[in-house]
Order: sequence, then structure tokens, then C-alpha cells
Amino acid sequence: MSRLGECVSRSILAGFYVGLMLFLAASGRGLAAEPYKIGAVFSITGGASFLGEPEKKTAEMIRDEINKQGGINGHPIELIMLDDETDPTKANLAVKKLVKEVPVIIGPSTSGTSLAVVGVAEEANVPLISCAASHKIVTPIESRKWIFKVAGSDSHVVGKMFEHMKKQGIQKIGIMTVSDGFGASGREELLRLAPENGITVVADERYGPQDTDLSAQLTKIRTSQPQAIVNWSTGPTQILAVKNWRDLGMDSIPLYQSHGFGNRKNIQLAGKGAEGVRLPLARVNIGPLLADDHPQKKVIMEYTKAYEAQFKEPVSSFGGHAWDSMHLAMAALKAVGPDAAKIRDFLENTKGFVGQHGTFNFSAQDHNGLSKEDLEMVVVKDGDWALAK
Amino acid sequence: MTRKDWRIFLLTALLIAAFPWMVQPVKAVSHYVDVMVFAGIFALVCLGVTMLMGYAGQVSMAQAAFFGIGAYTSAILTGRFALDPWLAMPAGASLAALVAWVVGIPALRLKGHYLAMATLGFGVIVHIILNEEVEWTGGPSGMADLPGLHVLGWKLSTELAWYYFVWGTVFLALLFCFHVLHSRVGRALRAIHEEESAAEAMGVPTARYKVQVFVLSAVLAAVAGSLYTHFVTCLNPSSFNLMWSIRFILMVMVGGMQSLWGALLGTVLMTFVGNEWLHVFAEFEILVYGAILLVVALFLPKGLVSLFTRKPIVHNA
Amino acid sequence: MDERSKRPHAALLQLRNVQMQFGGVTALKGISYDVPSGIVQAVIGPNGAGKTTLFHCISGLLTPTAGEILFRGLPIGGLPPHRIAGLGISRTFQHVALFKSMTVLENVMIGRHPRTFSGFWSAGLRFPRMRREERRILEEAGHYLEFVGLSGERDLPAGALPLGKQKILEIARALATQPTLLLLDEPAGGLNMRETEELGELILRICETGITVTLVEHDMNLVMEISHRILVIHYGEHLATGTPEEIKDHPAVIEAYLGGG
Amino acid sequence: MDSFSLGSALLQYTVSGLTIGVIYALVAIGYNIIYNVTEIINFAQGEFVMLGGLFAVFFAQSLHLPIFLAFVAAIGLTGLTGFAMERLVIRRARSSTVLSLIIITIAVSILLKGTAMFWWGKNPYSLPPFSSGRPFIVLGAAIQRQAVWIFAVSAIVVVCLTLFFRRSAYGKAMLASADNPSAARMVGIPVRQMVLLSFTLSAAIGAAAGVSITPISLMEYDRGALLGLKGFGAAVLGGLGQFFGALVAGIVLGLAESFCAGYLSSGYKDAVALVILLLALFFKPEGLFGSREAAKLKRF
Repeated sequence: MSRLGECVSRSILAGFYVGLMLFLAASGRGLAAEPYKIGAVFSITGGASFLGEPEKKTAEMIRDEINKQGGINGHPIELIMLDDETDPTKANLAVKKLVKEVPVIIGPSTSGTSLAVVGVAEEANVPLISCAASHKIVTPIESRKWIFKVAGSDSHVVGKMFEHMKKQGIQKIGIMTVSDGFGASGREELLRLAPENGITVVADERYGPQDTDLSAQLTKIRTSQPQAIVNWSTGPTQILAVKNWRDLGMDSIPLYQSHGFGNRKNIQLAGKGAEGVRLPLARVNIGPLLADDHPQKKVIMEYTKAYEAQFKEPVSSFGGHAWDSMHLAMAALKAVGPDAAKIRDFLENTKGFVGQHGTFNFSAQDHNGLSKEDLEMVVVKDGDWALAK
Repeated sequence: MTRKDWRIFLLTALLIAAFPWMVQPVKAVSHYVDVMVFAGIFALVCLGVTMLMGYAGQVSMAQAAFFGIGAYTSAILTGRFALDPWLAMPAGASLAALVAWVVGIPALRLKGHYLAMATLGFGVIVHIILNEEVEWTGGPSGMADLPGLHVLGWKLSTELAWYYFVWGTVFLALLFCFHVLHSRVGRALRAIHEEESAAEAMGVPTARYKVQVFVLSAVLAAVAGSLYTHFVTCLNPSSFNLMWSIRFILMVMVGGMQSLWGALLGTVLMTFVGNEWLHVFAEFEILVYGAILLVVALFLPKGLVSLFTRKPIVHNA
Repeated sequence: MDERSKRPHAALLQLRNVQMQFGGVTALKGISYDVPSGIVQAVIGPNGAGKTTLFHCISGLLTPTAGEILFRGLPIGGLPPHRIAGLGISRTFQHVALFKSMTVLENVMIGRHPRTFSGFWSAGLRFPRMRREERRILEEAGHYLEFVGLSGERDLPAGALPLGKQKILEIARALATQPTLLLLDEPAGGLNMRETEELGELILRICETGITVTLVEHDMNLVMEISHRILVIHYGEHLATGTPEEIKDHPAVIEAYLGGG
Repeated sequence: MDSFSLGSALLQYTVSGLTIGVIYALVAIGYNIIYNVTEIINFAQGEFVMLGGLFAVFFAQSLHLPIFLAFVAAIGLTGLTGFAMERLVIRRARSSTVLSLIIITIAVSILLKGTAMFWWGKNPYSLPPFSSGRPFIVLGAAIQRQAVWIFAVSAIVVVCLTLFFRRSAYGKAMLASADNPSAARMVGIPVRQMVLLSFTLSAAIGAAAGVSITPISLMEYDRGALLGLKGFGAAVLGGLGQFFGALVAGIVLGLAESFCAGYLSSGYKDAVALVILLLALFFKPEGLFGSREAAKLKRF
């Protein structure tokens, strides 16, 4: 081959690199700094998309609403939302990107992705309000100065559940958990808190998030003769648990679900089978059941109406997390402006903030601000939630 | 290495060295340095994929598993036993090498789809173990707060430091691979790909070489895994599942499997495509990703580098 | 070459009742034969007689189901082909099996494999010993190309050569392993008359360097011209052995093979 | 207190294992049909299962068709998808290397999954069982009515396929083109059409599995990959291209999973199926029912 050919191929290569660089440069023209920026990382696609989806919708709804009202102190909100595809690496990258641009970040959606980013936010000194439950997200507090979370810890949920069991005289339980971050964290808390509540775990089964049949796990639990079954998962497996529990004729043993079941779609999917399923639930899901003088009644009903009108689907706990984190971020921006350090201090000192998931009382020791009293024990009755006795 | 390779090597090294200074002044793309750190880590894995699949012609759907073995060995030894990362890294690489050797001996006797299935099965098993051995691996919630990395007493605290460290490692590995390829060993690997029985009859111990190159690819992946651990400082099994094994293959495919440069180009490009550039498509991202793959596989089966190569490569029908 | 291998009929390779079965089909029904050293030797027989199967057994690509193969007195049946190549048996293939996208030179360099040593580490780290070895491989491969007359094509991809030259290249590649015994599987297949003539000369030249050549071939002119001894097999069975003259007049051979054609 | 004997548990594991195993077998048969004719492993096979389920949901719930019509319509529409896949993509890729083909089918599976995500969103959907009622209780073990339907559907598929390949001209032609494409072409069999048919048929079979399992396990857009993987495992375990092998291997995998979940560790149930598969590959690489010679002769 000739020198000319080599020359041509080399210049094509060089041209390609130059083009690449130009593209990189051109794609980066930023916007003016006038609006207040809020970064958001949600699992809009991938395995936890059913979390990210309502979170995204809620965050966008709130942004539009506030911007229609003239923004915060005259500054419109710019929401920079990234999808982590339920992938820790992508979440990590997304937060690395956001810490350079925004003074406060909400999300990520899941415990796994949240744990993948806390280090980044911490290092960059940018406050991050996670929407996931694991207590590891905000403990140990010494290395989580910049991290907050708005989802109640699993220990609250388990505490509420055990409190109800004790009232019912249940002492022996079988648990089944999904082998993802959500299930693993629930399992840990169930096993940890059972002894101090006088409850024995007689069966401990696990399954994959995409399993198509849980009869084997349920059958195994059945052979150990528990007084109640706890299923801890999200997504389709919790419907499967209900269906299989019914089909195997195990409905004489009460079934407790985690708060992950807290979505009306789940009741529809499980159909009549779901009757009698018990679960601790945040009040955002049961706005209409609350007493009119309940402090959360107003915010929950407003959000519920707006969301259901706009998206024609029931509200969920997850959307509620986005509401809480978004409003906390906005409250901070309103009070102290777009300064990361001040926002952090503001958040840490926030008390009595009434949100969808409870009344938040943050402190230097507690970056979650919720307790098990922010949950209600509900039971599925006539295809809807009802407060459990 | 041929002189042409040396020229591309220097040109690319220069470009990589200059890259941060080109993007960092532009605020909106300054975080591209982060993306490039990941691209560099993935590139180490992909160099192994190229050696194994592109040159020796052996399919492996288990590279994410070796990536994970390296990452978790580093994480467990440094996080739970407070071992120095520089000792944990070779430990991870050795474990990956040992596992690759044990699995490779029976697996690499298989060919084609059967080999693909065997490696795929092995990869999924590793992923399940990472998920289930909660005591060691932290299970599905993974491990957090892992230590960072010090190089010669210097903590790699900024992305820029990481960038140069990771890409330095990539270029060392690249050099190693190039030297292997332009040697007796490299020729033997290519011979195995083209005519295994002829290679065997010419005195090439094909079984041993296949296992060795499998081990090499596992070691590269494991080293990448260790770097990943100390860069991200947290781990989660979902970064090491089958989808990632497939992604590594795709990166190499897009760049061009029969060239180390292709592997590099493909890795960088697909890391940007997967993490950056498709965000504009929002929810359509997955479709655009699929479409890119389809177009490359259909119309550029030898990858992007085939646009630059001069001589047509002769192929067996 | 040492004295011993020059002595005619010192058996270099001994076949003892070699049998090969595939499923229910018996391809070799027990071949016994001593390959004398230092001569050109042909294996002939009608199609399907089992000639290529015999080569596969000797070179280790197939393991005989029964019988024994001794090379220089050592049993080699069941050894992997690369070990057998290392011991000094090399071969070409009936259907050309070159590394087509590699260059002509690289193909021959592969042939040096059993006589060289560097592994992954010394290659990847470019130890001085490996670089010396690499230079030597290059030089020696060049010699072999020169020997067969392909020096002009050394940098072409092997797949780009015409068939005749591919056949020659395969021989060069096999020679590069420094064999004591060279097996050529239909080397003249697909060659024209002039090429065949040159091939015959090449084979004789190879034999002159002390390498024992055994070939399977259908071109009778070539076989008769260059062979010192001929083995005839028919339906997997030993039919006759002898000099070309003896074979030409052997009644069983004429009936089974020449007469039939 | 719920009383339940260990024998009933054993029976229960067997029933669950058989149910899911039959589904794996159907997916595996889908792989085999395409592999036999083209030697392509179609990594989009799992997506056909997902599409079948979701199409049925669409027909049954949005168009309010009776469940059996929805079943047939979903199979038809998925078959059409397979048809389109062959016409639009595979046909253009005939000369590709095996690895390219793997990537191409993975790309198609990503596209199918993405499209399904747009169409149906990310929520799971359920479908009413083919016939309603309490499960049958046999010796304390519960057999869901839908499980019986799954067995029935797979039995019908197996019988129909056997008849098709043994009796019909098309089926015989397909087997011939699988055996030796160039010879088939020479005797005038339109191999092209056979490839097209194989994709359509295997998509339809995947869909039948998908529709049957949706009432039990629900269906959502990203369910395909895992089912596809298990089915692929069954296909390889049974010996690629072997229909009977696929059936047995699918059931073996299903039972192994179920028993492992019941008696060993539920977390490791997927691993057990895979370990069986690996051992089989290492010690009998041509699959349980494949022949060594046949495996050697295949190009790949």
C-alpha cells in the first residue's frame, strides 16, 4: 500500500479525533446560572424503575407547579434529572456529574445506588437527600455529614410490624425476602429486631427478583409451622407471594408484606387474593383514611389530588419520597439560597417538617428524622387499604 | 509492535494525556474526566476480551465475573481485614487467575455456543455467590466505605489523579498485550483462532494456550475490578452481572474485535454512549442503544476500526 | 544426519495393527507397517481406503481405537498432536489448512513453535532472550521460505496466494518444525503439471536433507517418479508393499486399484 | 394451626418444578427450532415469551377478548414479530460471523424490550387464569388450575410439532434444510422460506409459553431475559437441536430449582440449575441427548 494511503487513513483518524473533541466541546454549552438548580438521580429505567418512575413524575410535577407560581424567591427551579438505570456505576457517575453543577441532590431511588454515591457527595461536600431506606445510607453519621434520607428506615417498618404481631399474640414467624438490596436490608432488620420483640424466626427463605414462582419457598415455610409469614420485596414478586399463598391454601396463616406493597396497583394485580394482607404503610398512601385534624392530612390530600389528576394513577410511597426530598431541598433553597454548605446546615436543623412520609425532625445524630410512629398498620379490605386494628 | 502501532500508540497516549486539559475548561463537559476513568477501568477488561475473543477466538460471557472477583477480593481484604490495597490487588488477580485456570481447563475444551453457555453459566454462578454470601460480600446491598488508593504515598483524591493513574495502567497493559501479540505466543493464539487443528499439528499446545489467554483476560479484569473498588469505594453485585459481561463484549465489538485499538476506541465510545450521550434521548435511550448495536453488527461487523484499516483481512468462508 | 538414519530399512516409524473405528464404521482394519528412514515413501489406495485417517492417527489428530504406533521406538498413540510435532513428525493437510489472514512469513514462523520457548511473560515483558529468539525465528522462517521459493510473497496474507503456492507454503510451514518425518497429504491435489513437477523436485530436495517423507497421493506419475517405497491400502487393510516397480506389477494392486481405473 | 406433611411438601415441590420446567422446555424448543435451521442462537427468544404474555394482556384487558381468543391472537401477533425479525434483520445478516449473529440477536432483544417498555410501561400485568376456581388439592399439595393448563398447552405444542415435522411437507423440508442446507437447496427446498418459518414458529411457541405463565407469575417488560437464559440452559443441556432433549432438560432444570429451593437453599436455586448444566457440559459436552458426532459436524 502506498504512503498516500497511509497518509489518508491517518488524517481520517486524526479528523475523527478532532471531530470527537469538537463534539465533546459543543455538547457542553451550559445555561445561564439564574435558576436554582436541583440535581436528581432516579432509577427511571432498569430493575427499580417502578420506584424511579413515580419519583420522576412527582419531581417534575412539583417543579412545574413552583415555576408556575414564580419559583423560589423569584428564581425558577431547574431540575437536572439523570437516570441511573438502577445501576450503581451509572448512579456514581451521575452524582459525580451533578456535584459539579448543583448545590443539592435528591435521590437515588434504591439503597444499592444510594450507597454507591454517598462517598461522592460526601467528598464533594454537596448535600444529598436519598429516597432509599437502608439505614447504612445515613450511618455512621461521622462519615455521612452531607447525606440525608427521607425514606423511613426498615427498622421502623419492622418495629411497627412486630408491634402489631405482639398485639395479635404472634411469636413464631417465617420470613421470605427478595435477594436484592431492598430484601437484604429488610431481612437484616427482621432477624436483628426479632429477639428483642420476643419473636422467633422459624424459616428464612430467599428468592430472586425475577422469580416466576414462590410455591417452593412458601411450602418450605409451611413445614416449619409459623404463626405468620412476612414477605419482604418489591415489584412482581410480592404479588406472586400473595397469589401463591392463596393458591397453596395457606391463607389461615396471616401474611405481612413490607411497605413495598404500598401501592394500589398491587392490590389490583393481586385481586381478591390480597384481602387480609397486612402491612405497615406511610400515610401518603392512605390520605383519605386519615382523620381531618391529622397534621399530614392537608399536604397528603393536596399531593394525592394533583398527582392522580395529572397522571391518572394512584400515588405511591415512592412518589412521596420524591415529594419530601424535593420540598426539603426547596425549603432549604428558599431559606439560604444555592449554597451547599448552608443547605446542609439548614437540613440538619429542620424540625417539624410535615411531609408525605411523616413529620421530619432532623438532628446532628439523625439524618432521617422519621420514626415508626410515622407509619400506620393497614390491612387490605374490599380492594382498598383500611387501618388495621 | 510495528512502527505504525508505535505511532498510533504515541498519538493516542498524547491525546489521552491532553484530554483533561481539553475538557476541563468547559464546565459542562468537565466531568468527562470521570467518565474516562470508568472508560479506562473498562478498557482493561476489554483488552482481555480482545486477546481472548478477538485474537484467540474463544467466546467468554464471564468477564464481569472476573471483574467482580477482583473487585470483591480487594473490597473484602481492605474493608474487612484492613489489608493494604496494593497487597489486595495481586491477591484478587491471583484468585481470578486460579479460578480461570480451574474453570478454563474443562470449559475451553468446548467450542462455540457450548463454550458461550459454559462461561455464561459460570458468570451467573459467581454473581449469585456475590449476592448470597452476605457475611462476606454484604449481599445485595453490597459494601460501602471502602478505602481509596495511595500511589507511592500519594492519595489519589482527585478525579484527575485517578484519570492519569488508570490510563497509565491501561497503556502498560496495552503494551504488554501488543508485545504478546507480536511474539511466538501471539502468533500461536491467532493460529488457534484460524485453524485450531493445524495449529495443534504445528506443535502449538492449543489447550494450554487457550487456558493461558483465558487466565490473562481474567487477570486484566480482576485488576480492573480492584481499581473499580478503590475508585468508587463501594460495591454492589449488580455491577458484575451477565449484562455487564455482554456490555464488555459489545464495547469490543463496536470498536473492532481484531484490534487492540478497536477495543480501546469501542470502550471509550460505548462508555460515553452508555453513560453520557444517550441521556438526551431520555427514555428512548434503551432503543437508541439497541439500534446502535444492531447497525454496527449488521453493517460494520468488524467494528469502527475497519474504517481505518487499509488491507482487507482475508477470511475463511 | 547421523549414520543410523541413512541406513535403509531402519524403521523410523512402526505401525502395529493400527485400527480406527468411527461409530460403526471401521476405517482402518489393522495396518502393520514399518516406515524406513531417509527415503520418500508413498501411501496409495482408492478413495476411502483410509489413507488420510492413517495420517490423522500418526499425527495425533485421531487416537487409534486399537494397535500401536512407535516413533523411533517410542509409543506415540494417544499423545496430543503438538507433542507428536515436538517429537519430529510434521504434516500438511489434504484441504489446505493455512492461517489465511496471517502473512506467508507468519505462517512459517508458527512452524518454529515446537523448537522455541518464550511464553506469555517473556513475550509481554520483552525479555532480551525472547527478543533474540524472535529474531532467530524470523531469520529461520526466511530460510525455509527461500528453500521452497516463496521469499517474494512473504508479506502477503496466506489466503491471497494461489492454491499451488498455498500447498508449497504448507510444506514450508511443516519443514519449519524441523521434522524427522514429514507427512504430505495429497500435496499435488489441484496443481497443474508444471507445479507438480516442481513439487516432485522439492520433495526430493527435502529428502536429501535427511528428512523421511511420506505422502498420500493420487497422481501416479508423481508417486512412481519420486517414491522409493510404496504402501498400498485398500478398504482399511494392508494390500501390498514394495518398490514402485514391484507395485506396478503386483496383481492384487492392479485388480483393486490400477485395474479398476 | 396449619398442618402439612413432609410428603405433601415433596409433592408440592415436584408440582412447582414441573410447572416451571415445562415453560423452560417450551422456551428451549423455540431455541432449537431456529438453531436447527440456521445454527443461530436467538438471544431474543426470551423476549418472545414476554411479548406473548403482554400481547395477551392487551387483547384480554384492553380489547376485552375472551381469554382463548386472546391466547390465539397473542401467539399470532408474536409469530408475526418473529417473522418481521427474520425479514428485517436476520436476512441481512446471513454472512455474519457467529459472534456478530449473537450480538445482532441481543440487539433485537434490547429493541423488543425497549418497545415493550414504551407500550406497556414498567408495571407488571396479570391475566385471569384460563379457567377460574380453587386449586386442586392432591395429598395436601395444591395444584393450580393454570398449572394444568400449562401442561396441556405444552403437550399440545409437542404433539403438534411432532406431527408437523413427521407428517407435513413443510416440516420435513425444514428438517432437511436443517440437516444439510446446500443439499436441501439442490433438491429444490426453499431454504430461505424455511428460515423465515423457523423464526415465526419459534416466536409463536415462545408466546404460547408466555401467555400460559402470565396468570401465574404476571408479566412485565424485562422478564424475558431470565426466562430466555433458563430456556437456553435447557436447550444446551438437552443437546442443541434436540426436541426431546429440550423437553427432558427443561423439566430437569425446573425440578432441580424447586427441590433446591425446598431442601437446600432458596437463594442458591438458580445456581444449582447452572451447576448441573456446567457439569453436563464438562462431562458430556454434546448435551444429554445430543450425539458427539453431530456436535462435531456442526460448524460452531
